[in-house]
This record gives sequence, structure tokens and C-alpha cells, in this order.
Amino acid sequence: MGNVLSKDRLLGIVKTVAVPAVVWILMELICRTQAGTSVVANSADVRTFFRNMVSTVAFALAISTNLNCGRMDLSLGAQMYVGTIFGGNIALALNLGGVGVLVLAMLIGGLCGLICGIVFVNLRILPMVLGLGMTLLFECICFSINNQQGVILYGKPGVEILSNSTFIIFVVIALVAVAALLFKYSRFGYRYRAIQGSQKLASDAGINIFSNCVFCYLFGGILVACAGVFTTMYSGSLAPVLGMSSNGYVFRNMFPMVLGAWIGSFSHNAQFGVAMGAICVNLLTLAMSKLGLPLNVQNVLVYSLFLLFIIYNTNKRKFAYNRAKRARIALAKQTKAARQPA
Amino acid sequence: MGKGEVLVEVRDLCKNFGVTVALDHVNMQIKRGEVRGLIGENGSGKSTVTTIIAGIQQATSGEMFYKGKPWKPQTSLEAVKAGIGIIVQEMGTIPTISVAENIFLGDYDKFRTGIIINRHKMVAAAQKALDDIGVTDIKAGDITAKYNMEQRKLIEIAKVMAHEPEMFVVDETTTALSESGRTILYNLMHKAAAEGKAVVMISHDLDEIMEHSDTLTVLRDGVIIDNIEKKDFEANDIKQKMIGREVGGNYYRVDMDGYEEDKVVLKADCITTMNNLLCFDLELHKGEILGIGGLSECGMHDLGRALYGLDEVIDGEVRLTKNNIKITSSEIAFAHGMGYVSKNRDTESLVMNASIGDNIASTGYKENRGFGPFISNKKERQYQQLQVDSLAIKCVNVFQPVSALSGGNKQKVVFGKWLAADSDVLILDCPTRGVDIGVKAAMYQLIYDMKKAGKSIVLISEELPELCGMSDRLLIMKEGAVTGEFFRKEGFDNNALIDCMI
Amino acid sequence: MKKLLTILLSLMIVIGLAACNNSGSTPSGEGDVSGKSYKIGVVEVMLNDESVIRSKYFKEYIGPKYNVEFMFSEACTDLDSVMKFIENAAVSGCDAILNYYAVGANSEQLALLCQEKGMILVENGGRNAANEEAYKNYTDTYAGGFMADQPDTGRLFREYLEANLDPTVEHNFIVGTGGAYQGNAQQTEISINMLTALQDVYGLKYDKTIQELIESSSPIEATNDKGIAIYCYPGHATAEGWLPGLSAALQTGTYDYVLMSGNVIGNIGTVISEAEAVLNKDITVVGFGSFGDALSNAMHTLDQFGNPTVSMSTVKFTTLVSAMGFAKAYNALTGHNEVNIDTDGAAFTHLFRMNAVTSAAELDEMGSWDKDNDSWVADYSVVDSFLAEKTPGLTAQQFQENIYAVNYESIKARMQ
Amino acid sequence: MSQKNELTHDAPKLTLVDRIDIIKNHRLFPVIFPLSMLVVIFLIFIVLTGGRFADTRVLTGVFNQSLIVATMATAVAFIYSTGNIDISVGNVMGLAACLGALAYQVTQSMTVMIVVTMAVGIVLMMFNCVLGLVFNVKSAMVAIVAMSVYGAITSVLVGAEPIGVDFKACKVLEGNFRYIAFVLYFVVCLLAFSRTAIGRKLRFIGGNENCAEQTGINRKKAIATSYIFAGIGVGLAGVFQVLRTGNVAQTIGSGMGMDVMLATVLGGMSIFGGAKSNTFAGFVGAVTVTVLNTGLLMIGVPSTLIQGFRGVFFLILVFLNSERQKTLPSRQQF
Repeated sequence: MGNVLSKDRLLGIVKTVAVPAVVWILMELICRTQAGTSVVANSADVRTFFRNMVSTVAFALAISTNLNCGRMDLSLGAQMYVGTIFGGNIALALNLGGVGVLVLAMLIGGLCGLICGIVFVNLRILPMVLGLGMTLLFECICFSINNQQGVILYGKPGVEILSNSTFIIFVVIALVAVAALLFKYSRFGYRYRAIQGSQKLASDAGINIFSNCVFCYLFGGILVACAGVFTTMYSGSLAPVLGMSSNGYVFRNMFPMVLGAWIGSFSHNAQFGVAMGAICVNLLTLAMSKLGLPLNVQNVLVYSLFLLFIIYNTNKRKFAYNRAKRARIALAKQTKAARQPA
Repeated sequence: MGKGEVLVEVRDLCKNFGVTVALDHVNMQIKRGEVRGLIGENGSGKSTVTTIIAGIQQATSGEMFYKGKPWKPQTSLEAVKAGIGIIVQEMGTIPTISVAENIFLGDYDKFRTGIIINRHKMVAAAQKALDDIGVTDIKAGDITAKYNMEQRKLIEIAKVMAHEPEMFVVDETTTALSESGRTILYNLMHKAAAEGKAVVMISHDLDEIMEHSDTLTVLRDGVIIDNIEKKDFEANDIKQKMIGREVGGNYYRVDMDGYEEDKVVLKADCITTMNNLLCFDLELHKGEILGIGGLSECGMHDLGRALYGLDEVIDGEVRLTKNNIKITSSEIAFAHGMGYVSKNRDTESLVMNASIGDNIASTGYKENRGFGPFISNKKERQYQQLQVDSLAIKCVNVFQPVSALSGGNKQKVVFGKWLAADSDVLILDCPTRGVDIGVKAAMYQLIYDMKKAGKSIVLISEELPELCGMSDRLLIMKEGAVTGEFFRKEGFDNNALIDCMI
Repeated sequence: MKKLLTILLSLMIVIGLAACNNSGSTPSGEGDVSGKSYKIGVVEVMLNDESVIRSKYFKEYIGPKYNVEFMFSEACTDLDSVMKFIENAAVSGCDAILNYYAVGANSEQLALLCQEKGMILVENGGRNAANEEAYKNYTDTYAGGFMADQPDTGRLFREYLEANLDPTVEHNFIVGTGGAYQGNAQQTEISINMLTALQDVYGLKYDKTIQELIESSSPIEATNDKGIAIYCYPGHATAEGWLPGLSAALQTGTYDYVLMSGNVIGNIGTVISEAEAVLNKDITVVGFGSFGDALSNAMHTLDQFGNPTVSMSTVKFTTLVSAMGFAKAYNALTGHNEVNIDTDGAAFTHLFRMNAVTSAAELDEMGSWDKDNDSWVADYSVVDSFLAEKTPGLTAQQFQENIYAVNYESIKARMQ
Repeated sequence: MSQKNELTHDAPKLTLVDRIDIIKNHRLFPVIFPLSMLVVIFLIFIVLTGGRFADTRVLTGVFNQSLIVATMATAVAFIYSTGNIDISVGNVMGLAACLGALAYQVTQSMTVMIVVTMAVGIVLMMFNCVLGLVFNVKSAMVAIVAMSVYGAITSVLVGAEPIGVDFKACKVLEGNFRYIAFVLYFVVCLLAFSRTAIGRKLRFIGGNENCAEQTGINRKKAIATSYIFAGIGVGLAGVFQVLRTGNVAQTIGSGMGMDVMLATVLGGMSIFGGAKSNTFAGFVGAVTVTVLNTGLLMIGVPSTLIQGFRGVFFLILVFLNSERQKTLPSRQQF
């Protein structure tokens, strides 16, 4: 019994890891033949890859935190800006170094998430609508306070650690582990799943659905700020934006999130799945940049793939259904034939 | 601990929902060692009082005492921990989580070491809880969605029993259970009572409640009408107390009217669906009430859906003989004069937050057209008002949202919608489920009137008396096939019917 | 709870509004009381360091002195939002519009709109085929444009490249064309300047026209007769995939000069230094920037070879450019429209010269100038020299000369 | 005893909250509330600007500026009423306008431009719809993808220079044509939505899909109809956009999907759809947003803060206009 289970589980893990592996091989082949280079050719590529991956993992996890409960938080992008810009600047001013930037940004991001969550459980308007309003508000705050200045991380003393591959891997593992621990094994996670299934029943059973939800928002805020720090580390600086353009980050990270949910379903570990999904999407992005494709074409390609994937994902049951249907029709014909002579 | 000792006492309990009074100064004592039956029409307050005791909702005013001490639970978990459990009427399990998580819903702390919940410990404890109530075919580690509705109800029972309650409430649970499940539940109830615990049982089924309860409390409009000891149980008396007026012993039809046996209106020719039905044949005649009965999983509900084009018919065909129309979708079925009342009233038959009028008018978009494609306000208003008046739907006006109505009135709106549509063929799937006796009688009259008007009706029901009372012809199904056909003119033999079911 | 929340949120608004009314300084009577007061609407394209300085300069420095009120737009990214702002400015009582969203094709339309609303229009841009109509036919309300002196900017790049390129070593270039493919006027100008400078320095000839090269939305190799690899790379640093693309190009090891037309100096540092580390090769960055933290940071941060991340950047003094725009509008408003008219009767385009910064020291010196009310490059004396009201007999050409007179040396002398 | 049942007898005294609830539950509340809020905001601005806000120039300006978003918001109401969401309408409009402008450049005919823009608008919306209906992809997901893909295509098609349409020719059409077209479309939508089976069916589907199916409503047909109506509106908005600006730039329509959603919700439409849906929510919302923008600018609020005010107003209004549930709202479509 135990043996069978672990075999299943092993197979699941293998499948989970196989997806990014297949994507990597595919991208490698395309790059080798078309551009003559490897997808990940040198240490700079490795670093780029890891850095983008940690941002994607963090952001995608943040989206899934609320989305899995039917809450689409559009303000995550704006929270990222507030967290990164304020946290980063405060940490730099206090000379706290790279880890300080990360921690402070996550703190402020968490604060934004917390505010968003508290407003949500009190107003109880649709999460997507709330997200719109909060985006407007957060962007405005981010822009107006601090005189429209963003945060510059490039060349600042002590932030090199944020570019260190080992550190980044550590962060990725820590994020996935903490998220998995929280959502899979902790009491919070058990409650979260119950609420996910039915708010009313969970609430009747004495689970505080409101504090659980606020915590989700809090966690989301922390994660996006983490994503923001690594994004900024790569792009050197982050300038505040207006006009809901911060939403772009949310849409952009939907693909790794949805892909991750699918991959994660093999091994029943959504968080690990999101990490794998992030790897896939980042390999794709990296490969496209190696090929020197125009940005618009890259955009169209990525989103078309996204579309194809969701089409597959929503329709995969149809194949099994059709197979079962054919079998059943055959059975019906048989039964009919058997009846006729009688 | 002794039997007869008062375990729970409620004094002057009141509960208002806005302006509606649900409980009006209710006093009640629940004693150890007894099975207390609660009976009353929909909205009489029987579920309200028990849910307040069990902490699911709070009273507007009044006091409660539990084991002699004041009792004011804020959550059901608090009540459960203190020893009061409730098996609720609605689905009380969450399908997306494991059976074990459902059994210990919200009560995870005892399996916690550090911040980690010990899943193995929880599954083992849950498995034990299932074993304790005598359920062996459910694995506690599985996801709940794997199990059917009846099994999920058993999981709920295990959940309540796992906390070893001093008192537990069984709220309309048996309707969801098959014979074996009921046996399990009845045994648990009587065993608990024998051990000096208290059991409260709520049911619409008079026979059931008379058989299994020791004392019976009758509620009407939030007021306790009477407490009756087992020796004084008398069906007609109880009914009268429930409704507040004299009712005849039988509210079914009494006639022996026939139907046009040679005129088939709807014909299912060797239909097969993905679930349950395999090469199923059926003929419905003009003016016929065709009863279809069986256990809930026998495929009769699927049959209803398939006939109306809701479930895909993958082989064979359903045809309306009048225009020789093949029914492949509900759109076609509706367009050619068919109607369907689902057994899931709130989730399928009504738009809850739409008004009564909108719900009724939904079948009349075509008829109510005035000029060109535009719907005439006047015609539509008449269409709605006619049904509201003739069915005596209790409401302020037709603009009131359906969600504010009681169960019986909701069902009246559903009927009104189809009456207005003047459908020739009606498929009624459990039309009287969760409806109180008064409305039930009205429904039966309507069904009979429709028959008289030459309509053909498929009546699918899990209640045998209803089927026997109303059908011209009765088909009993088992595992997707007809196991018995009975005719009104020949009289229905209950034992023969049950034999065909099991 | 519900009521409390509503009240709280409403309070936020009220307090916010009150705060705004206090901060929104109205021109007080302390300046020259020359009678009439004016209101000018400013269409901003991007809200950045430049717009912050401009806003401060206009509101705190120019406003009180010349009795002018200013009103700023949100970031206008399309013509529709520009038109909305102009319409709102008109009903808010504006007399002139300073438009930084200048796309040639829109000029005539905006000129017409402003004419209908009875407002003066000044645009950040120059005369070209697309806006010929506006320059010719709307001179009574269209006060012309102001822009960088293109050939001069090209000269700055050329001089820098000539001085620094080692003719014995083969050099290859990445030219970031930025938003040129989307019609961004400034980035188009600078991209052209850069490509022309390369042409001049090497005496090469591109296989395609420069216009074709900069308008390509996909990366394109600017093949030429001298066999020098020049990679035109379009896009903004904020777009997803732009940085990885740049990184990929750098890591081919081909290129050692990066010329950037867009203001991306704050964004490319990491990519450059990582490429340098991998290839162990110095990569020189030449770009365009504005005074501020980003440029200062890039100039001060040394790479592993001891060179600043950005070796050379052209810069402009925001207040000088802003003062030009203001002066053109003010001249038109005060009845001195002749200053905005060219000899051929069309509206005049006034030009300013950029400065090249090649070291942190230089940057620090200039950067300290245009910072606050006591250090503006375009102080009252400069602005007065642009205004016909204050400088009697001012002509369009004289105005232009006065702009050129504000250069590195003259400012330095003044600041000391 | 039986009298206990009657509401009048023994009824508890109504608290303020109860009274508010009664008002909020009134069937016309979702219609009247946003309108009255618009009037209130309007009056506040008239007071704050010392009457300048009531100027006809301001009013026509407000109407002109809200026209494009209003048209699209009216259009998406059809989609929202079934519980679907489409935030890609901005980019659909952009691409439609772009192709329309290209058609104009080829033919130099305004009519061709209008026809092409409208047609492309309808075709693209139908494409979104087909992805949802045939492949069962959630409409919000389709929209996210469509938004990016259409945006990228527009950007490639437009290139460096905006695609110009003779703005003088536009100007001729801009005034009356726009008003007539908008009013026509608005009235048709209003009638179709509230007075024909089309709107009833859509609301019914939004209220309960299962019930709608059992009442013989073909969900796919109805939703396809809703996308066609939406497509017409979006195409029309594209035409208005071209007429207003006289050219099509790369960024056309980007981010407008969000503005449209904001306006629709502000006007009192629920993203859940269902019984309380209406078509003029979009118009009211679009006008409210414009009034806010114009008014705040006129009373001298710095442009960088206007967005923040918009956010707070938005949250307050939506909050006041929505029913507060016992549990937290969530939505599988998001």
C-alpha cells in the first residue's frame, strides 16, 4: 500500500519536473538551430534566468493566493510598486544592504496587502472591482509621496547579494517552501482549503474567513514586493507609474500561474508547480530574446501559447469524455442488438 | 446523568429576520434519554430553534441553558466542543477537501504539532469515527468529491458523532439517505438515547417521525403549538396542529380517470446517456400522469433530464410525436411545448435575486411580444399577475425578489412559470421536495388540473405515497432500467413496488 | 462599521481636497504688477524628474514673478487625452497651452482646437512636413515649437566618438533606437544623430536609409560598406523582454559600444556590467539622460575596468527648455507674437543646445545648478531676455541668440 | 394566533439600518443611486468652482470626452449582464480603429473607414466570444490574452507615424454624426436590453445559467448576441476615436478596457451580471468619471492626485451601491 502510494508520488514528481525539462530541451533545440547559441549560455544568462524566475515565482504565487479563492487582486502590481519603492528607499537610506532592501520592501508590500485585505473584508465589494480602486489609490500614493522618484538599486552599496545566484536560489526555495508549508501543511492552509471549498460551511464551523482572507492579501503583498525587488535589481531602477499600468504585471504573471497550477496538479503541490511554471515561461522568454525577436512578436507568441494552453487545459477532459462516449455508444448498440432477437 | 434530566432548556427565545418573526417566545426543554421530534410546516421555526441551540445563528432575545448553566454559543464549533452537534439539512460537507478534513472541519488544533498539522493522525482519527458509526466503504484520506450525496451525508453524521455529543440534532437528514443509511442513523439515535444522551429529530415525514421519536413538539409560525407523548401520537391530529386547520387524511387525487392510451405524445426510443440510462424506452400518453419512482440513484433524475434534452442522449432518440420533433436540447424541448421542473429548486429552477415577475415571465418572451420584437409591458404584467393571483403566491408585489420567499412560495413561482407557458408535456422532478403540506396539497391539485386539461406529466419522485397517490401509471426504476410497471386502475401494491426498487 | 468606513473614506477626500487647496499656490502680488494675469496649461507626456523640476520652476519661480498660473496634465499618452486636457484647460480659464506631447501629425488639429478655444499653442518639437500647415496657417495662435538643435547634438556624439574610438581596434555598436519606431520625437532625433555620427566618423554608408533603420520595430542589423556591426535595437526598458534581448545581444561578444537614445541609463547598468564580467571586455555606454539620480548614479558607479557605467551622456537644462516654451507663450499672450514668426511668415522654431557630460565631476557640477529656486539655469535675467515685454525690440532671431547665449561657460560664470 | 404572521402586527421598530436596507433593496435603487450621485458630485463642483462648472462649454466638453468610454461601457453591459467579463474592449477598439484608418488611407473614403472599423470591431468581439463558447475558456482569460495580442498587432500595424485620417473630414462628421450615432446606438441598446427578449435572456443567464437553460434559453446563442451588440458598440467607439483624433497612434485603446470597466461599475452595474443589470450604467459611469476629472482639475487639484481621488470616489460609490454580503464576495470567473 505504502509502496504504491510512493510510486504514484514519485511518478507525479517526475512528471512535474519533466515539463520544464521538455520546454528546456525544446528551447535549446530552437536556439541552437536558429540562433546558434544555447538558451543559457553563460553565467550572466544563469543569473538573468534566476533573477527573472524568482520574480515570476513570487508574483505568480501572490496571484494564486487570492485567485484560488475566487479573488482576482488587480492591485498586486501597484502594491509591488509601493513596497519596492518605499521599502527600497528606506533600506538604502538606512544603509541596510541587499537583504535589508528585500526585507523592508516585503514589509511595506505586506502592509499594502494588509490594507487592501482589511478594506476588502469591510467593504465586501467584488475583489476585481476593489483591485481597480486600490490600484488607483496605491499608484497615486506611490507617485505623489517621494516626489515622483522611484528607487535605484544599480550600483548601490551592499545590494550585490541580490544578484548572487546562490542567494536567489535560496530565496526561491524559501518562498516555495514557506508557501507550501503555509498552504499545504499549516492550520492556516487547512482553513484556507476549507474556505476555498465553501465559505459558508467553513464559517459555520468556526473558521474566521475574514482573518484568513486578510492574511491571504498580506501574504500576496509580501510576495509581490519580493518580486519587485528582484525585478528592480535586474532593471536597475523602478519608476512609479500612473493610469493603472501596474496591472500589466498581474496579467503578465497569469501564464506562469495557470501553467504552474497544471504542472502542480501532477504532484499535488501547487506551489512547487508554480515554480516549475515560472521556469518554463522564463525559458521561453530567454529563448525568444536569444532569437532577437521583436518585442511585439514575443508578446503575441507568449500570449498565443498561453491561449493554446488554457484551451487545452479547459478541454482536456473532453478527450476522455469522448472516449467514454464512444465506448458507451458501442455498449448501447450491443445491448440493442442483444435485445432485438429476444 | 440520569434519564429524563433536562439537558437543554430554552426560555422566551425570539428570532427576527428583519421584519419577519421566525421564533416568537419559544420555551422548550430537551431531556436526556429521549428522541425529541420537531415537526411543523416550512418556516415554522423548527430549524431556527435548533440552529440557535447549535450556535449556527444567534437569537434576537431570550435565554438558553445547557446542563443548568447559561448557554450562548457564538459559533457551531463552540457548541460542538461543548457537546452539541447538528446534522444540517443542506449539504454540510465541502467537496474539495478530504473526508478527514471535513470530519474535523475547523477543529484542526488537536492534530497540530508546531505549525504543522499531522495529516496521518487526522486521517486515522477520521477513519475511526467512520468505523464507529458503522460506515466502512468510505476512506478518510480520499477527497470528498469522490463520494455521492448519500455518502457525504454519512460523513456529516460521522463528523457530528466524532465529537461524542451529549445532544445532537438530525435536521431533515433522512431524505438524502437510502434505506441502509437511514438504518445507520436510526440506530445511532436510539443508541444515544439509550446512553442518556439527547436527540432532536426534525422531519417532514410524519410516519418516520412518529416511529422514531419519543416526544413530538409541533411548531407553527414560530410558536410551539403542542408537545405530544408517543402514546398520544395520531397522524391527523398532528397534521391539524401543524397547519392550524382541518385537513383530510388524503390530499392526493381520488379519482380513477384514465388517459388516452393510444395517443403517445412523447417517446423515448432506446435512449442511452453517459450515466445510468442504457437503451431505455418510454412512452408518455396524452393526459397521463406517469409516475417514476425508485431509489435516488436509480437513474430516474437522469431520465427526466434526458427527456428534456438537458443530458446528452448519445444513442437512441427522444421524440415529440405531435410534430415528430427530435429533442436534442432544452431549447427545442421548450420551443415545442415541454416544461421541466428540476429537483434542485434554488439552484436550477429559479433566478434567486430576480423578481417573482421576471421569473414567471421568463417563459413568455415570445407570447408577450407587442409590437415587433418588443415585449409589451401590459401583456407581460398580466402574464405575471395571473399566476401570482391564481396560485395565491404570498408576496408584496411581483417586483419582490424570489429569494425573499419561503420554500413553498418559491415552488409556486416555479409552477406559475410553467403554468403560464401552458406546456403540453411537463416533467416534474420531485416537485414537492421541501414543501409543506399546505402547498403540497395545492400542487397536487394543480397537477391533477393539468391532467384534466389534457396535458401529459412525468412525475419523478422519491416519495412512494405521492407516486401512488398521483400516477396513472407508475414505473419503478433500478440501476437505470425499469423493473416494474404498475397501473392506477389495477391499484398499487406498496410491497410489490418496494420489491422492484431494491 | 459600514457607516464608519464611509465616513472615514469621505474624510480622506475632504482632507485631501483641503490639502490640495492649500498647496495649490496661486500667484500672489509679489511679482511685477504688470496688470493682466495669465494661465497656462502644460501637457506632460511622462511624469519624471524633468516634469518635477518643471512644475516646481513654473509654479514657484515663474508664476509669482510674471503673474502666471500653471495647470499640469496627467501623463498624456495619446492624442485623445491631450485633447481632453486642452478642452478642460480651456474651460478652466487657460490662455495658452504648452504641449510636450508633440507628434507632427497632430499639430494642425491641436492648433485648430486651440484656435477655436482662443488659446495660444506652443509645442515641444520642430517644423516638419507633417505639421507644415500648423506652422504656416495658424500663426496668430500657433506660437511655434522649441526643440534641441539636432545637428549640434549630432556633433556632440561625433566629437566624443572621434576622440575616443581607437581606429586601430575594431569597434561594433548597439544603437538603442528606443521609441523612434513609435514616433517618439526626441528619441527619433537622437537616434538619427547617433547613426549620422557613426556615418561621419567612419565615413561609412548604410545599406538602408537611416529613417528605415530607426523606424524598424524589430531589431535590425545596420549593414554598411565598411563591415562594422551596428545593431539597431528598438524598444523601452520597461517592456518585458527588452532587457533580456539587450543582454543576449551583448553576450554575443560582438559589441563594445552601446549608444542609447532613450532615457534608459538607469535601467541598463546591471545588464552591461554582467556582460562585461562574462566577456571580460569593457563596454562603453553613450546615451542621453536628464539630470537626476539615475544619471548621477550611472556616472558614479564604476565597472570592473574602472570606467563609469555611462561614459558620455548628452544632457539638457530643464529650466532653460521650459523657459523657452514659457517665453514663447508669454510673448504671444502679451501681444508680441512677432517674436514667434520666422522670416518666411511661418511660426518660428527655437532651438537649444545640449551639453555633453563625460565625467562624474562634470555631472556633479552641472547637476548642482538646475536644482532649486536659487540655482535655476534659467533665472529671471535669462527669462527676461526671452521676453519682448522686458527686452524691447526683441526679434525671433534675437531670441534665438539669447538662448544660445545660455551655455556652459555663461552659466558657470553666473553660478560662481 | 394566526395574526402573528402578519407584518403589521407586533413588528419590531425599524432601525435606521433596516430603513436603508429597504431603500437599497428597492428595484429602482441601482438605477437611481448612481444617477443621484452624479448629480450630487455635479452640484458640489458647481459650488466649488463658483458656478463655472455649469457653463455650457464645460457640459458639452464633459459629454464629448465621455462619449467614447460611454459607448464602450454601454456595449460591455451586454457582456457583463451574463456574468462574463471582457477587459480587452479597449484594444479591440484600437485594432478596429487602426484597420479602419488604414482602409481610409487606401480608399480615402470616410464611409469605408466607418464600415471597416465597425466590421473589425464586431469580428474581433466575435472571436473573443467563440474562444469562450467553443473552447469554454473563461471570458476574463480570453480578454487578458486578447488585450495583449490585439495591442501588439495594432502596434506593428501603426508603426512610427500615426496613421492619419484627414482630420478636417473628421471634423465635418465629428459633431452631428457622432451625436446621432451614439444616441441611436444607445436607444437601440436600451430598447433591446429592457424591452426585448434579448436583454431578458441575457439577464436571466446572468442570474442563473442552469435555470436559463431549463427555460429553453440557448446560452450560446444569447451570449453570441451579446458579443455582437458589444462589437457594434466597440466598433462605433473606434469610429468615434478616429473622428475625434484624426489619426491612430500605436497606443490607441491601451488601458481603456480598465477605464470602461471602471465606468460600468461606477454606473451601478454588477460584474456578476444578473437581474439588476442595465445598459445605461455605462453612460452614467463614464459621465461621472469625466465630471470628476474635469471638476477636480478645475478646482486646482494637482494632476498627480486626481487618480487617487478617482480611486477613493470609486470605492465609496461602489460600496454604497452594493449589497454587503455575510460572506466575502468571490467569483470563479474572477
